[in-house]
Amino acid sequence: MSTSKYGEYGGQYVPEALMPAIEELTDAYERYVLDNEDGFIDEFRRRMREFGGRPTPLQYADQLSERYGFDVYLKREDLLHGGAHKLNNALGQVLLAKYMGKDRIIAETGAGQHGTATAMAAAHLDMPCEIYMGETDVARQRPNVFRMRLNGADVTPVTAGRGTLKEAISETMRDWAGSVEETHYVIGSVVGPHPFPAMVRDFQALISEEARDQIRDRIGRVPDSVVACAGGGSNTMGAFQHFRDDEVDLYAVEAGGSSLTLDEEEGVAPNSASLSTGTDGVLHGARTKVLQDSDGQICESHSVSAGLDYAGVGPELAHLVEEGRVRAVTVDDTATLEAFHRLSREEGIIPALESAHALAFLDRAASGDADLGDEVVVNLSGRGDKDIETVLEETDRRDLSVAPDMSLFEELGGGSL
Amino acid sequence: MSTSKYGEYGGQYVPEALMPAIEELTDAYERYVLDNEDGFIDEFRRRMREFGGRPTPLQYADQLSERYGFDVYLKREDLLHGGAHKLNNALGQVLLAKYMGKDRIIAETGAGQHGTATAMAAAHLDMPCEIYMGETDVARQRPNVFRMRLNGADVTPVTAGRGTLKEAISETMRDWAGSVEETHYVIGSVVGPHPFPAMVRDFQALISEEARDQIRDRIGRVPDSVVACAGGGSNTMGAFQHFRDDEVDLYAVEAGGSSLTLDEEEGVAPNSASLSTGTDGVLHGARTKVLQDSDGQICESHSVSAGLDYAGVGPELAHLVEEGRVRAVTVDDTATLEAFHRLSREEGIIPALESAHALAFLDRAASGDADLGDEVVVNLSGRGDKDIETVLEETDRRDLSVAPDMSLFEELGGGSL
Amino acid sequence: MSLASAFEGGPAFVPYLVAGDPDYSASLSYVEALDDGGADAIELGLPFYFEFVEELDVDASLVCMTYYNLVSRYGESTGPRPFVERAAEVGIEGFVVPDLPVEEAGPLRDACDEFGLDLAFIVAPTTTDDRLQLIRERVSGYVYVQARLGTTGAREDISAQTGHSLERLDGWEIPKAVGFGIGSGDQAERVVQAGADGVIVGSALVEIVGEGIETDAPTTEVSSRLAGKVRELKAGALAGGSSTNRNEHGRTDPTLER
Amino acid sequence: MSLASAFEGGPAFVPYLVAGDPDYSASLSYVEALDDGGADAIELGLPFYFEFVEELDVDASLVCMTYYNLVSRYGESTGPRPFVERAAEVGIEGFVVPDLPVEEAGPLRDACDEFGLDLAFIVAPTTTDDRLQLIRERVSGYVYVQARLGTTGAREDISAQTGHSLERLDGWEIPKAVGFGIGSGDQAERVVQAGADGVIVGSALVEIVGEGIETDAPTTEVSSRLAGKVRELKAGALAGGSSTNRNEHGRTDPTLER
Ligand SMILES: Cc1ncc(COP(=O)(O)O)c(C=O)c1O
Ligand SMILES: Cc1ncc(COP(=O)(O)O)c(C=O)c1O
Repeated sequence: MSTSKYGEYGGQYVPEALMPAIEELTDAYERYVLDNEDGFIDEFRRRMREFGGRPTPLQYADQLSERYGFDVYLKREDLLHGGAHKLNNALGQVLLAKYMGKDRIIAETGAGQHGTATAMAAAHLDMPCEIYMGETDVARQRPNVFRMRLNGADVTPVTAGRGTLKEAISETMRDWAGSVEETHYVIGSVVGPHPFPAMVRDFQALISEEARDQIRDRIGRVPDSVVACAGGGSNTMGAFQHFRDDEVDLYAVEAGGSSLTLDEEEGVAPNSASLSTGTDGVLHGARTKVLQDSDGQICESHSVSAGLDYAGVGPELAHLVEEGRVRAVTVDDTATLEAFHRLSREEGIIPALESAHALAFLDRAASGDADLGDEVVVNLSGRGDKDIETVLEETDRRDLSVAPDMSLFEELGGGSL
Repeated sequence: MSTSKYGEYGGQYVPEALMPAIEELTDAYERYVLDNEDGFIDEFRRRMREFGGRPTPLQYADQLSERYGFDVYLKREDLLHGGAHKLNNALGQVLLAKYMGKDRIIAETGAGQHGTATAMAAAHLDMPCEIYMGETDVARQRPNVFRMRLNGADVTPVTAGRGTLKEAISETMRDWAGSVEETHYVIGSVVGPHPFPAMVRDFQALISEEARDQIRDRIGRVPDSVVACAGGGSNTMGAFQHFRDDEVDLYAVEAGGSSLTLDEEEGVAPNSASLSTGTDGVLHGARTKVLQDSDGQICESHSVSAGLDYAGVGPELAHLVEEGRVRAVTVDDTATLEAFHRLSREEGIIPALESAHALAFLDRAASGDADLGDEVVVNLSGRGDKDIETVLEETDRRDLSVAPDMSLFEELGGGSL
Repeated sequence: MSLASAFEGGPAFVPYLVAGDPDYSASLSYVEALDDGGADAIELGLPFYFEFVEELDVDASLVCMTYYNLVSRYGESTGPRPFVERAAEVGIEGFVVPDLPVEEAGPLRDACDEFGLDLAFIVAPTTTDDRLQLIRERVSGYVYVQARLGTTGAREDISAQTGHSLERLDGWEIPKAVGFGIGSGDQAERVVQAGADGVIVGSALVEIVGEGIETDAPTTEVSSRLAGKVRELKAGALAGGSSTNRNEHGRTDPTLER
Repeated sequence: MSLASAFEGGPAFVPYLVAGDPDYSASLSYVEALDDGGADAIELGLPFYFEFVEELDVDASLVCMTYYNLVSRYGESTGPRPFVERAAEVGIEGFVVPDLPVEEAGPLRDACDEFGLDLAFIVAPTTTDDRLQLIRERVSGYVYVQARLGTTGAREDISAQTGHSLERLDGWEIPKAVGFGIGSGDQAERVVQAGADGVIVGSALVEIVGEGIETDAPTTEVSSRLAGKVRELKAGALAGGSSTNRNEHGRTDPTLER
């Protein structure tokens, strides 16, 4: 039996109509994922290998290691099909839906990363798929919208409210509440009601399962620390899972945005650091750390990285931080941009802005803020092709010595990207 | 000793000033690449594994196999770092330059794929890098320009002529002729004077080395045929190399464009099918098949896919076609777009337009144009993120039943991608 | 005091509106219009301000419908107790918390008991028999019977669905209010005919408020439209009650049972 | 007839222009202007039309400079023979093919021999001793001594570079024409002082044509500017010749040696 609570956190705070689906899913999770019934896990692993491109390499970063004086190893989830760790979860859940006899997939997406991963997995497994996306996001994330459409998914713009992630989640929930019998809702991170946090963690745990073997092959022991960014926390939990019983320091790097101080008046958090600055609450089906005002209204969160821009965090991760097993730290937008440019320029890898948060923390550590030890594994959760436009704009506003000069290309025809 | 001639083709048609560089390179190629001096090949393989993400999977394509009635296996070069097979070559050459004691890298690029791969490899190996690119291309391939800049490469717009690939090549050659002592010119395909065609082939041969092992593990024998698209022919030669001594049919699929008939008047070929429709000539340092008019003027080539849009082809590939070992076939732009949509929608993989040519040929074969046998390996040379804008435009102009309806998203704000 | 008493005068009509939608003072008027129209109880979507309830001048019983996060975050100490205490002070008689399944409801149930408030639960078509049992043990005030799963699809078979749902609650000594997608007097009538003790109407009223925003209608006009709709629905419910032998469907004396 | 004879009257001046640049008739005038200015031989960038040469009215020897693809593609049969045959017909005396290294030059050398034409090769600062030997065996007309590698960088040390390059050709019984980035009469003079038998000037003249296009200058004006430049360069070459003991640098009687 799987447990639905992590200390104070977790649980199943969902509408009554969904409880049977949640119970059915819990049952399926225990049978297929935990007990490998019908060879589910074997097929999952095989498809992640052949379709997804696993195992991803663990790469020694020559330049960063030299710069920081400790050995930096990059777990290259950016090389996964679709360009991020998201596929581990999306493929796992779509495959599970298939084993459960569901014949339709729905998912919400904000920036579009989870939506594209789900659309890819659904196309691969020949399942009809509908993605809900706020209409504001549809307009500003067009390449991802086209990708989903090319993969045969329906993209349904949600017109309510501000037309972003929050409304998209509500609309997906509404769909699910009315279609639970034939539909599976693929949640995008280790959030939501049980069994989602546990299940998504288990799918993402391929990351640390491989990384642990790889680093031991390389240096003959486990690393001193593992560093991963945390939005909802799925790449984080995936990168930590198999190191939890080792003597390894685990760092969850949150988006410090432009400031760590909440604007109570406006109900706005200029960051997405729910582990570091949030308070206990119930969001999207689970008790966890949440960015909220003193009345319990959920705040708008902010980050230069769309994928970290979320007011909650996975309940198990919140618990691990509470327990002291995981350290929650933050880096701000500017440090993140610097780390983005540094990796691009010095290692020839353009990281996702999400992942650049993890990299930025190396810099903070090297300047004395933390002792990461001699051997450090960083989870490079995704590639940054999707972020280039944002990075150019945000770099333009700042004075970053590490950034390349782009002025030449502004003169030469063509406006934006 | 390596041979510089493939039957009638190949050779070293270069300015006198470059001959010593070519001789030095030939020597280095023989020592490092062929004889693994100083462990060059070991380091190359290790870096391709850790940095590049090799081996790439060989994936059974469920939906395509069912559709066509023969087993289709996709060699997933789209999962390589950078999103295409180009890195195999770029990293190999930049590493070789390092072993040769060069301290500067130059390369030409058209659409930007080779330029981005070279910039990544140069950043990874900490080598200064300059990419020449026609100014027209700079304006229309901005995301790739930004990627190169982010990786720390200098991008030098070439203002001569039409400002495209041809002028960029001339300018790179001019640079090289004046800087051979300290500079290595990283050519982007199996073209150019010896030893480039042999060397690039050897770097790309990782593709078939892996694919041959993988397919034998899977089905216990070599496949009946291998299909790859051919521009310059580097992914092609790479995919064929280790199958050349087997009883395996090898298909090089060229860009048929909009028509196979050359417009002598305008000096324009509405295709890039040099193997299928070209004549013998000397281009970029080698004798090979070339799209040219009866006076020997090189024609402008055309293809919906920028990476195949080239008037020549690798001399060894031309020779293999002449000999009958490789069959050269063509598919046109429309069939390519259909194949692009089909793979995106049915397999959850958005292919590069170049690679979509190879996929389109499966369709032609299934309708009786060729007998590929029961077990077919297709080289999926790259991913299609870079092509989405082109595909939308080109799809719009045609009436493709397989394409998704995008009209909804044209209404919702935001003009282009 | 018990919410169940709101169901004593025959089939009850229970409308729903959100406090503060579209603004504080307009919504005060709107909620009062529901009362004028003859609401027996009002489910009030209550973000967080209790002063709204203090200002409100209505006869109907007030039920607070809100997310559990708001309930559990209120005041200095953690848990739902401070919220329930304050709700009791302003005269709220009970709660419906749609994202709080019965399994997680222990702390709120305890606080409600302490302050004498009711805690209604929703029963959905998908609720399993095991869980029905749990709900029966913990519910008070009324049970909210969700008429169907999705809001889309044919609405004609609403009475059949409702009949089926109510059969599963046979013998429960608590009023059964049916809601979800009911929008006309006619539907209200058929639901009551099918055995419901009350009719809950939400989106049909929220839509009227929404139209008011779109057409920029004066508050008084929206209020009178709301009151009209409420009268239609109430009348439907009453008509359903008089045209049917209600005991056939297991209706019992609606007294508080916990 | 041999190209070498163009070098007989003292230091030769060998300008280069492209036939058809910017258009057919203008370039006819321009090439004739080179001749008027006193060119001893003219290197003609010749895309493919021989009728241009037929129309041309010049005294200087004509050398065809073109890419090997054009040479080898001409006419019905493959290989360079038809091109060379036609070139001979219109009075061209020899070839320089910059992308044809001596190793690949067998077929063209044979065709030139058959029709009595010269084939010049380029010697670069990077040319190895082994390859120098090969070139010496196959060259005829003159050897084109490439003065430096890049076109950029300091041009001051051109005579030193040239002196060094010419030393490597000591004893070659063939005129040595130096080119690559020479643009003034002064430079021409110093190159000849350093031992060159001739001076080749290309980009400085192509630039004048280019400026003519940009400023939309009439053909006659560009022609006269070209002729002026040619006179300056020719004068420089001659000055270099008279101010120097040329035999010191190994100059020999420029007769055809193959
Ligand atoms: C590349 C990448 N990394 C990290 C995240 C954050 O999600 P999580 O914290 O669940 O790993 C995202 C979300 O979109 C992402 O795209
Ligand atoms: C993905 C991809 N495939 C194929 C090609 C064609 O090159 P080649 O024929 O050398 O493999 C390119 C060139 O840019 C490419 O980007």
